[in-house]
Amino acid sequence: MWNGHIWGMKVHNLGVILVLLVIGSGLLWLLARALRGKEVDRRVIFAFIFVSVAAPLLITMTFTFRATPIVEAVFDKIESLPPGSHVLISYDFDPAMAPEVQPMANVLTRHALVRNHKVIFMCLFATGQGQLNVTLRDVIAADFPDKLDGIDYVNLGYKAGNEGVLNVIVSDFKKMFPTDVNTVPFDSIELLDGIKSCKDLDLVISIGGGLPGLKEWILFVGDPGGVPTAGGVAAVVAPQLYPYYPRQLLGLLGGVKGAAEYESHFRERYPQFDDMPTPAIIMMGPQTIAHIVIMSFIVIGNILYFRERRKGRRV
Amino acid sequence: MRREIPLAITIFVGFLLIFSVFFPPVEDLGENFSLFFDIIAVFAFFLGGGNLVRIHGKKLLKRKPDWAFSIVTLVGFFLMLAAGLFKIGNPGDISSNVTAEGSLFAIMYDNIFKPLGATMYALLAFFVASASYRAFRAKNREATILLSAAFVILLGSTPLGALLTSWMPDSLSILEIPNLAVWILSSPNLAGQRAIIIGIGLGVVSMSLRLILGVERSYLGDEGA
Amino acid sequence: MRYRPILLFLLILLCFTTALGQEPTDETEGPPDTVVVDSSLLPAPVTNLQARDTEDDNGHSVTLTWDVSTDDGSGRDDVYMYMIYRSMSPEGPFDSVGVAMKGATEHVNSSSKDRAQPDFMPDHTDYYYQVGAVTVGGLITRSDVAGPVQSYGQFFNMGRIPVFVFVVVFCALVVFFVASARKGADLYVRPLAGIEAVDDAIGRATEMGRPILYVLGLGTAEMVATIASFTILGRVAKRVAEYQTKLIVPCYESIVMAVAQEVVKSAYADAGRPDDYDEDSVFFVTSLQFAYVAAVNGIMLRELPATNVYMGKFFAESLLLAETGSIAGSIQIAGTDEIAQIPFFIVACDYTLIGEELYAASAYLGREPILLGSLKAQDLAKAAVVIIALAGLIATTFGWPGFAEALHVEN
Amino acid sequence: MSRTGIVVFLVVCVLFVVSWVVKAGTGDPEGHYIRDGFLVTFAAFLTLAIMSFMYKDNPYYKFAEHLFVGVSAAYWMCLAFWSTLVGNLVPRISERLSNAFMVPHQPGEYNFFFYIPVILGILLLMRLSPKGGWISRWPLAFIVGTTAGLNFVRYLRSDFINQINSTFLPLAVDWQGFGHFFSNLSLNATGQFVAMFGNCVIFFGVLCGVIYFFFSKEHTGWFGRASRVGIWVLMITFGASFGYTVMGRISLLVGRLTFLLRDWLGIAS
Repeated sequence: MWNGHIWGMKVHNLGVILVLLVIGSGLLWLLARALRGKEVDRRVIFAFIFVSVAAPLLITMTFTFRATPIVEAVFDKIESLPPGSHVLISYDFDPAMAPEVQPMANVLTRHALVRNHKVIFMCLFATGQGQLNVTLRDVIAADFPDKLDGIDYVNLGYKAGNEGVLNVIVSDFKKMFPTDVNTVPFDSIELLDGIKSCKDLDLVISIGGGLPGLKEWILFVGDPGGVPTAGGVAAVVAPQLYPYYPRQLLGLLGGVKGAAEYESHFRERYPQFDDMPTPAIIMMGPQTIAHIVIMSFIVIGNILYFRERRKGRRV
Repeated sequence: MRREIPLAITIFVGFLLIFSVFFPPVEDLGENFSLFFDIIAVFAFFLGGGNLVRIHGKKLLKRKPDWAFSIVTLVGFFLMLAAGLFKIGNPGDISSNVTAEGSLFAIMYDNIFKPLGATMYALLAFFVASASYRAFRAKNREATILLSAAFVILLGSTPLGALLTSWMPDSLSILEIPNLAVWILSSPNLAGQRAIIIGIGLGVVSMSLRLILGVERSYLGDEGA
Repeated sequence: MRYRPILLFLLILLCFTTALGQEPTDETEGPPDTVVVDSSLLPAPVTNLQARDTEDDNGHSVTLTWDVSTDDGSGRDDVYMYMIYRSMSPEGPFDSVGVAMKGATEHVNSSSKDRAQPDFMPDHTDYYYQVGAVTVGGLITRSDVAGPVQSYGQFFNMGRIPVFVFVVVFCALVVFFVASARKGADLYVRPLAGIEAVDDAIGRATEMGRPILYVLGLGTAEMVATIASFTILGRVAKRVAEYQTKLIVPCYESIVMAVAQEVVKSAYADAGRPDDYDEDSVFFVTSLQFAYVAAVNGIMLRELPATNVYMGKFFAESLLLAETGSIAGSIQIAGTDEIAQIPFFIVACDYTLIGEELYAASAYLGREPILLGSLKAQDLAKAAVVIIALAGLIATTFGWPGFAEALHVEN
Repeated sequence: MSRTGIVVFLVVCVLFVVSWVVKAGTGDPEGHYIRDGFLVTFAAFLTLAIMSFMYKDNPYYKFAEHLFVGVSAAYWMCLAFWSTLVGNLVPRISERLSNAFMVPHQPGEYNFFFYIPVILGILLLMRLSPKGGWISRWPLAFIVGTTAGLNFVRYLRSDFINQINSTFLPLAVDWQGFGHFFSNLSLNATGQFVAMFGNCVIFFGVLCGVIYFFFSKEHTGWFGRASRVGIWVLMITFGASFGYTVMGRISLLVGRLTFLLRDWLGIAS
């Protein structure tokens, strides 16, 4: 990033101030219009959102995060399992959801591998395979070049059938996955020795946000098989999963905020990963600005509404 | 006969699967039938694909409005189909993964599919904003409750929320906005979710029973009951 | 106390000799150095090993229980897992059939039920089990042999009795109410604003001369929400046929498309206008969420439907559809059982059926005694929820855990 | 096409070519730099084409939309073919076919059952013939019957019984005097009042919410009041979900803009 000095002031800060100034004055202008009872065109709102998300990306703004208990529960579970435990991570999302949940998948994989767990990857979304390759490339190939396919991790790939797949693997893995994604037969994969069904796993993590997702993992695997289940989901479905916590669901990463908390926590505990990519933490900058803009819009909308109602009463 | 046989199939299979839950000798039926589904669904793809080609072919031949764009659809469809079925450009042999890197299929996935899907999804950010502006208005008590809950949660997910109420003493920490947001998510939100889940659970059970008993026949094309 | 492990080892060796007969050393598998290793490093074996048939299953499975090794969690604390061995005779040879984690006291050894599979385990056949405690250093001490034990299937899964009771009670309720409805008892059903709005909306479309867009959502044909939506589609199509308005039904799934075609076709026939049915009005778009949305959004802005009806399973696309619909100036009626999407429909649409209301709509429209009877049974089950919850509340508050346990459902 | 339409089209074409050339020029000279330059440019073009929908419907959006529909429809067909037909069906019904597709054959004594879905699948295709359409309802009946049977018990068990079970929360707490009770209004376990209040809200919230969903009783009197409280609880739920979701939606836009600004234009870090 360009980071020079102008009039003794750091351009970085000047940029921040400039952005805030533009957005702030724009909102004031809208407020003034609202007080005069003028509605705003939809495209103006769109423009505001565009600016408030794009600007913080150009001028990086970051905040630090403290892990909430529900996120910490996942971290502590991975931390407390003895090395060599079998952890299954299922990629139940597509590229469209990726910006929100891929950081979770990456940091969870990194955590599981640094603890020397054996990681089993699979996907319930056909398009999850592409996302899985991202993790294999960005996390395993980049930071754990000594980890071997088939010994330290295995990629079982995608099977169609949504919860039908879960219904089968809860009692028999091989039936659904006769081979891994590279057509290595199930029985000759060293890592899967002694793994017959999901019941033999020490932890199941589903990363997703659609259907099938974490909820299906709980209903079809966690609950009937008694397997500890955790997950990371898009913010939109997170409130839906609270009913399962903590009885049926061990812990949960909800949206980018959950991911950012996990990244912060992980980096604190493992300083050797201090310079690892933290997409979720970076993403929280635009979040903050955009949230404020949206809240302002709610306020402005209501001012307009009350003005109109008063006018209506007077007539 | 045209009506009775499908109904008989539904009734028979439905009861069989209910029993399979309680009687271990037939407990595997559920998983096997799930496998069957996928296989049937693959055959259905022919129906869908055929319909798509027919609709767009017709549009093209009759020169209906926007017919030129139907060419785009058809070319995209057949190109992707060929790339996938024949594994064009796939570095491996026939047993390799269809989405293997380097194949035409993967290239089209990464450069057409991915940007289009992700952008379409990203439009939601704009629509969330326009919906909050347009529809979050305190018209009545219900709307006001909805609006306030949303507002507190929004505030709670920004550092602003913490800033606004940081002056609160520790003993009143529940009233700090981030905590209040968590409380709303974990208490009243939980209650609402649970009420809906219980209702939906019962609704599904009841609808399933209606299907198994052959009263609900809309899926067979019978209107109404 | 340094001699205790050695004594223990001798004791174990004694056990092995008794259990395994003539050649104890030959039976001990694993790395050969375990035999000649410093005996003081061997872990204590598990004790009290018992094997029995696994309950509530279809056989081919044996459950083992034991008390953990004294070197697991206490003592030297170097046991990190247990190996499970199985044999068809008490003398062996024993094969490894699974592992259990440190601290575990139970293992279910379930094998294939399929004769053609290599790990097939026949029922009603004697088996013998051993559990080996494994240290971090790879040393194994095996326990006494447990057995003989036979696996066999049960006819009924006792762990699911609470569910079974619910199933029976619920079925009985439905049958009872259906019978009483048939006898002519009047069953009240609360009006649903969303459903009542449908008729007005169709009238509006006719007046404006604009089409009606019906979206069945992303569900597959067997999903309850989609099935409920078919019923509502039937009703809408019938009205549309009567008013001679245009209907557009873009489908997300092939089977859903096939069914929707049948539904609309027979609705036109019922309305007495089979010839007006346009087979291109129900068509397949694509089975990818956002491609589907892109296409439907395009249809909305090009055809400008007077009314959009969204009924079925919806995911992230709910708001994309509903906001685009509002740009196009359409009246919008929605209904879904996908909890995460209800808020968006509530905010952006004119009428919304919340969760269960969508299913009830089909009973409401059908108005047949059996449908209404099932609705009544559903309500009674809800009343039961209220009562059980109150009872459970009292029980938990006064600390009687028995109540919640009675309702607990195993696997 | 109008005059502005042509001008815009020409501008888009020029920008496309410029981007292609620049991207190819800055690409890895060892690799497929011409192809990669084109692909990145094309992806960016599609991204912008979809975004242009925010302004109004236009030919670029139409192009992206139609392309998306065609490509995605085929995508699913291919995946289903390879993963389900070749992956799950072929190994179970034919050794020769398994060898042809190079997938491990899975013999089993119950494999003949796998002809059932094949037959049902073929019956489904009977729709295409004008006379045999009615047979296509059989597989449908099979699918619906199976799901209804599975759902019937599953929902009763997981969504219904287990959810009620989790509602049993102790309303009372260990009484340690008034001072202690109110002293700590915090979210953690020491805040007794908060814990108890939360449990009360959950309990009565669920109760009133369930009452709102009563269909066969008129919502009047105390029943009506409870149902009204129920709808308020539902509104809080919906508001909370909405508010919470905003975060996810913004992230998606961040992801897309990152692509445009960093991967395509190369101006953000």
